[in-house]
Amino acid sequence: MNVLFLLLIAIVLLGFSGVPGCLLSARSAAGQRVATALMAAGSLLGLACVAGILCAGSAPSLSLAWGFQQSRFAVAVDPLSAWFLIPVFIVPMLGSVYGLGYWKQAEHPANGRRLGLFFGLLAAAMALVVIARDGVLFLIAWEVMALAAYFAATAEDDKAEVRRAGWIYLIATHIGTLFLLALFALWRHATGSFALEAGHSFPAEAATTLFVLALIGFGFKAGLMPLHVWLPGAHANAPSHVSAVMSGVMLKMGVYGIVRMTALLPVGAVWWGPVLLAVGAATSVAGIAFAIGQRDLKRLLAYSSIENIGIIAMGLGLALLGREQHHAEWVLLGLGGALLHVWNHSLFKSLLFFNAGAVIHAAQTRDIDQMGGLAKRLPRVMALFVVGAAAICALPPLNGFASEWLLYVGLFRTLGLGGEAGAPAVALAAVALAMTGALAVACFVKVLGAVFLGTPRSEAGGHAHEPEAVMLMPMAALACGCVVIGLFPLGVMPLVAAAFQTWASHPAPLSVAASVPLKSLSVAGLALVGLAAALFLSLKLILRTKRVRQGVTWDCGYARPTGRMQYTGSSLGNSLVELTSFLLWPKHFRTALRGHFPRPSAFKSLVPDTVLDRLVMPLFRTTGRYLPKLRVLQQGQTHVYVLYILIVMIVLLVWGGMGS
Amino acid sequence: MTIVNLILHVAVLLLLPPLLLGVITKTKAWFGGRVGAPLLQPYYDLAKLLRRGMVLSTTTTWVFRAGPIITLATVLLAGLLIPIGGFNAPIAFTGDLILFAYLFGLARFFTTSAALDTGSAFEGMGSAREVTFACLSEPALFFALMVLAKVSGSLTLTTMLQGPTNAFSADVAAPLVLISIGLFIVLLAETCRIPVDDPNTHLELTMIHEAMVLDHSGPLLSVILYAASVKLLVLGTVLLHVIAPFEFGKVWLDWPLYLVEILGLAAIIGIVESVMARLQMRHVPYLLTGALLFCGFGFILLIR
Amino acid sequence: MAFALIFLPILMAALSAAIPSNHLRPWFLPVTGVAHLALTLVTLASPNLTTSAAWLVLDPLGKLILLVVSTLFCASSFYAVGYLRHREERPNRVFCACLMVFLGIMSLVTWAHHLGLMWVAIEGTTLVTAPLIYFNHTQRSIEATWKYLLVGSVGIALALLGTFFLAYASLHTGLEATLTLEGILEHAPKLSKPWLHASFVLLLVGYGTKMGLAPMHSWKPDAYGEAPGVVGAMLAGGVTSCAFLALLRIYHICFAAGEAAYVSRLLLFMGMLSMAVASLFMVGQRDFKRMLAYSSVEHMGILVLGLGIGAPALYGTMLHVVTNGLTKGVLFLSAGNIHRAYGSKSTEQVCGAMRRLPLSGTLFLVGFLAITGSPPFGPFISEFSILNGAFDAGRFVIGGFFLFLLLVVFIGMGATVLKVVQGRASFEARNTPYRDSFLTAAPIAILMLLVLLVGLYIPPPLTALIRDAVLFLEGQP
Amino acid sequence: MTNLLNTILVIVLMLNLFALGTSRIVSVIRTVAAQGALLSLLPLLLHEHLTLAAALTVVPTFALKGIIIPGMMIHALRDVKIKREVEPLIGLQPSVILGALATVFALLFADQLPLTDAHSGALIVPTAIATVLAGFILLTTRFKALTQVVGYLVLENGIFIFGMLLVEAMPLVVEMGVLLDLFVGIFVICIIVNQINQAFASMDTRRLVSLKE
Repeated sequence: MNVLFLLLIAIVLLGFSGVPGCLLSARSAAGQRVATALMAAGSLLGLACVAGILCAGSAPSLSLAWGFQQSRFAVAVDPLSAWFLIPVFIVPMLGSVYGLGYWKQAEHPANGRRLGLFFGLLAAAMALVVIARDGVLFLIAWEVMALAAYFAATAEDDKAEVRRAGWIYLIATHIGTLFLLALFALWRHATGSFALEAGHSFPAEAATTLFVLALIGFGFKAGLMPLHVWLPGAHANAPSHVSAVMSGVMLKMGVYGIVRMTALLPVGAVWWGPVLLAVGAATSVAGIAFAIGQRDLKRLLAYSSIENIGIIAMGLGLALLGREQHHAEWVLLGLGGALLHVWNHSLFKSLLFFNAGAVIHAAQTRDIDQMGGLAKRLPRVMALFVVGAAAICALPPLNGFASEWLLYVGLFRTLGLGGEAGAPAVALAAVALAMTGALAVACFVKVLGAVFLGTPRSEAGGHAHEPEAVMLMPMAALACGCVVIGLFPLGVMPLVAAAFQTWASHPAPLSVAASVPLKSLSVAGLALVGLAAALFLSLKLILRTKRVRQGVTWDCGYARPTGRMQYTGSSLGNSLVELTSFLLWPKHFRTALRGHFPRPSAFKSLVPDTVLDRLVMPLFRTTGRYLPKLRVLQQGQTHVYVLYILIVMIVLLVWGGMGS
Repeated sequence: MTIVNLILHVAVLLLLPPLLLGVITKTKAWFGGRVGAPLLQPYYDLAKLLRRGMVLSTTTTWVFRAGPIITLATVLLAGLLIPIGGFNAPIAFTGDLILFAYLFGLARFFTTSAALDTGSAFEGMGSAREVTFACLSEPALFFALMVLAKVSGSLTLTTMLQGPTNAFSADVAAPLVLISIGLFIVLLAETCRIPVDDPNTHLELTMIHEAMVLDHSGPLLSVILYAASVKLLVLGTVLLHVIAPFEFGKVWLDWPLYLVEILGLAAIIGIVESVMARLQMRHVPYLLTGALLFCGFGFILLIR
Repeated sequence: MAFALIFLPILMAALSAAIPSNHLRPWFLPVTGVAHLALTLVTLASPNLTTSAAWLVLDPLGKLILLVVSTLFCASSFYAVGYLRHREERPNRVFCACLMVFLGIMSLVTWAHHLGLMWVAIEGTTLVTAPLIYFNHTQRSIEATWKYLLVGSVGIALALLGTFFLAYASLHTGLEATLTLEGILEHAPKLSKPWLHASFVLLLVGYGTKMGLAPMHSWKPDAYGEAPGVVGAMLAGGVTSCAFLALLRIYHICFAAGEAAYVSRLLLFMGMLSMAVASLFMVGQRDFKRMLAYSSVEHMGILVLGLGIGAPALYGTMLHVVTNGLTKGVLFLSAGNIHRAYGSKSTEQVCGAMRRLPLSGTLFLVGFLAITGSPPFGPFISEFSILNGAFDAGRFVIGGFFLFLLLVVFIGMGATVLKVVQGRASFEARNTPYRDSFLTAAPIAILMLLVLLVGLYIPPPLTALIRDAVLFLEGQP
Repeated sequence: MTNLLNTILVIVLMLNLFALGTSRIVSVIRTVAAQGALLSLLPLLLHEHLTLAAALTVVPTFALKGIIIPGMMIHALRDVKIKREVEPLIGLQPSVILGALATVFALLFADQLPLTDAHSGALIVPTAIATVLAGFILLTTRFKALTQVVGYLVLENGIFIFGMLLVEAMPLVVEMGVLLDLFVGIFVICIIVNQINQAFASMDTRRLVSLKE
């Protein structure tokens, strides 16, 4: 019995998890429970299969004939696939559990069943994408994934903004798909079949074309700048557990595509790596800069996803460069950092979106500047959020730091230490990474402070309440993941080595552990934790004998402080927004103060997406305005229509020529 | 021998820092023509604060208390990562320089959060400035680290900092000079000294660090002050390794040498503080950008 | 067998015209449809039934088109019963009769191996469909019918002239003039080139008018827009396929005459032009039935383009005839339901169809995704094969342009479709009497399932049929 | 024989121009009727010896083109108020000139197409093309539904002329098919024309522009 059949069964379970619900009434919670149970069953089965495959160290594959020319139903699981399968099975499962509390069927009779259906379909399609080894199968799985995500994200399609965001997403993903059509058609043209197997040799320009097509086609899904236009809106307007899956896993499918194609293509031109590095660096810095400017909590998280994708892209770029210049260590560290960051991001970004869901549920708004003081109401959520935020800022000793650390070391290696050859210019990426880190800290301090700390800025925040257990448990699980990977990154390195072998098509000459002392990193991390704990205890001891009084915050003698006097998130980020205004082009709305007794004045600032709102949208609007001018060609005059026939006949006769 | 060094290292790291503050204030007083507080005044202050009780704002949560603690923990760990005097750091491994840099990030994260926890607008301003300026000083620091790594051919702080024996060979001298200027500015910014920030003023609107700790009192405040001084020592030591890489290789000579150097650095800082005025807040980014450029040029110069 | 397939519907038409009951008459349609489909399948299954007379031969191409037409009619006939239920107030004698005669004539087209006979049949389709378009007897429907007839007749007249040219092309080379396919193919290489070229242009323009290639497509949006959904489905899936079959015949002859290069140049031009014009007119289209008409123009363009690319793309083109026909059925029938429910076909009034008509609305949306070539639906496979063909033929620019136009179409069509299906229906729209019934929804769902099936797994018999058709075109039966 | 044939064909060309030149709808119809009647005699000239087949072709053609269809049109015209084609898209003179140009073009174009010896020298092909073009001109420059139908009729006449080249070689069935088809086509169109007339109380196709982009 091939383990792949089990895996396919698991995928089918995921895919059909929402179906029973559709047969039940619109308000029965049973359907949702069944869906979650099926998701859990499928995911656990899938994880078991992956674990089995990894332990056996085998790479099972399966190939059946089906209806299309030069195409087979071919699936396989190699370490790369396994690596990406694991988040695919974990996050959606947690998401559906979270959904039990967040999107109760009884409260959403209009779209609950539909959401459940497409949520499962999305998970299944992503799993299929990762194991597909045939162009057509891949495309089918890919598009099912994209469409399922669309329908899940536009669950509330009675809201105009949701429709708009969904439409932009749909266009973007379709453009991506068309590029992939070209990609696989060319692949077939070059290799003679749709089978996605390595070891073909291409003419240089063919390989380059394929690489560029893959970069653009998958870049749209992954959200590389400037192809990210769909991302913020879609993530902001989707239900939070859908956003979590989209951001945590679906973006990684784009990454997977790039990884897979680069693995399939032979060692390419020298500029591939640097290009990817540059794009990644730009994406990460710009992404986080935009994130700081946002007021919408989920838009902010979406932009930070773009940033993380940029970091992953840097890792891949380094790996490509290393492969091209035969520096196994660069490949190892770049690829390892990128892959590990794929996992890490799916952990902490899902965690953060779950948090955001709980917060929005409590505060009834997505506007950060309306929140505040939620720490008192949602202490557990806040604690989990701190973990997620610290992790996404790559702060030690959490998982984000582990992956970025690998990447840093890899980038520093390109300096060419100890006389070995290097590409020092590449190391500049490390500086971009550092800047990203600093900006990320600013960004998430802003969120933490404006959302959870201080005092409530609005009524709704006043009587928010802690979410129920089904919503907290998934968050807790993800937070544990962040901590464990952060403290013991060495544990996952064997998988990285295996993935390296698949990608570079030769075993890793040296293990990651040999290349970088991950053990010492764990030691340092534990030391830090120990130190902090010790200090905490000693402070407790000291304070036990002291008397601790409660009082109002010192406000420089101001008599009656109110919540609205606090520093808002926007003002917190403002100085940075101004610093990067050449990139962000923030919009300010202020009413000037006039006279001795000026009327009440207001100030508002927002950061629109430069690419979407200043480039793409105007372009679409203009074309939309001028294309209809062609309608004059069809004014309903029959004789004009007949004239067209005459003209085209004469043109064809003359242009075609008599050829006698 | 290493045991002795280890003990000395920890002892210096734990005990010396407040003295630096003392030296700085003494220098400033001397410039101001005053007698000034005794050199050991900071120790007395810390002791006094530890004995006091404290006031907690009703709006605060555990984050408020976690801020100082974690800051102290991080700077102490950072202190264990760098070599003090001529001796290896207690914790040294390839890539520890990145951990070193990110420990300050962690500290920043919690300090600023703790400040925001009070819900006071002034502390908000303080945090905003802190995180903003860090976005410029962090890349500068990384440029400097890259230069050191390239020069020393190692990714371990110990080797990197003790490395530049050939520091005065022509091809690396210029970069090292440039980054040491940059590092000095970063040092001033990170430890909130004039011209970036003034640790003595209490005009909230114009401050960075002091604005963030307005509400901390008693033991917590003492932790904060102590942590700040440790940070000063750590960064100062790094700077010293770059600008004055002298060593005799003998314990009984190198430790005193180090003490002289670090106190001298403190004195220099004191002088700077005395002769300069604090910059306008909106000019600080230019200064830090300058630091960034110094370090950047140093790097470019090195790899060209 | 030919006579059975051709005259059974006509006979049924006569019967249905005979009986008085406006309520029972529609049931003749499904009966005819099922019987015809059954006969068709029998014919396809048994090779010895494919020759009924010298001029009536069912070759693989004919089989393919016959299958599409018969399937589509069978599904539409059940839908028609449901539709006419809602239109009890209108006498439907002419409607039912014409619909069935229409089926008979289309069968004749697929069987005809004599170009003259085929031409007569296609002209016949024009005439019997006129009353169908005129079903509503409104001023708009008169206008649509008038344009359909006049433009169509002019086109068909040119086709006749082209046919004569072709005959003369054989006559000129001293052979006896013939219009039987075998006769011409036999001497194809000897045909006089100038006459052949001229006749090809005339036939391309003539039958292109029936297919609705731009810029001869002008009647299409009017006719499709005003005709009942079921008629639109039969026009877009049936007539166009028949006209395309006619074009295939000519292509076949020119291919055999070694004129492939000349032919493909014109075909590529017309295909690109049609796709471009269609996509431009789709952008910002408010009337969703007219939008479907333009989508039909676009897909005729794709077919012609595939033909123009030549041998590598023929498989995809043949497959696309099937997938396009079926998907168009889904779209027009569901659009008909939505039109009925809202009493309007403008996106200003129509929105929230997925809530108002869960079945029809969803099917309309899915149909849109299918027709724009999203996996895993049938049209994706066919369009993708055409793209592969283009690349194999070394026409990379054409391939890229093809993809770009597909994108424009997707954007233009999607904007309209999403306006229709998403959102909340207005109060009065929610209170119109129309509801999805089994008869008006099930046939669409079945067609949709077929489209999906073709996308996921093409049944071997179909593959074989298409392969035969391709081989037949390439002249190696 | 060929001379007689050519004379007839020249007359046909003249009739085209006349049809283009006159404004009274009735006279246009009459002109086309005459043209049709004249054409229906062609088979007799083309066949060396008069066959039954040829006769069979002639009679219905004459009936259709000469009598029935014009009759229907005049019948349709009877209950319309307007009697003349008010301002065509381009004036009468220009359309005549256009017709002349079309004839020239036809002559030039016909040279591209090689003829069998049997037909060489005959003006059949140019006349056919010229007539087709004349039909197109009528269709594109006139606004009255009826006039456009007449244009269509002229178009068909042109095709019929070309059919003469094949009349002996081709099986009769096609000819019959053509005529039948032409008859039915015009028949249906006339019905619609009547409908238009009732619905719009006019035959001006410029009123039929409610369906457009």
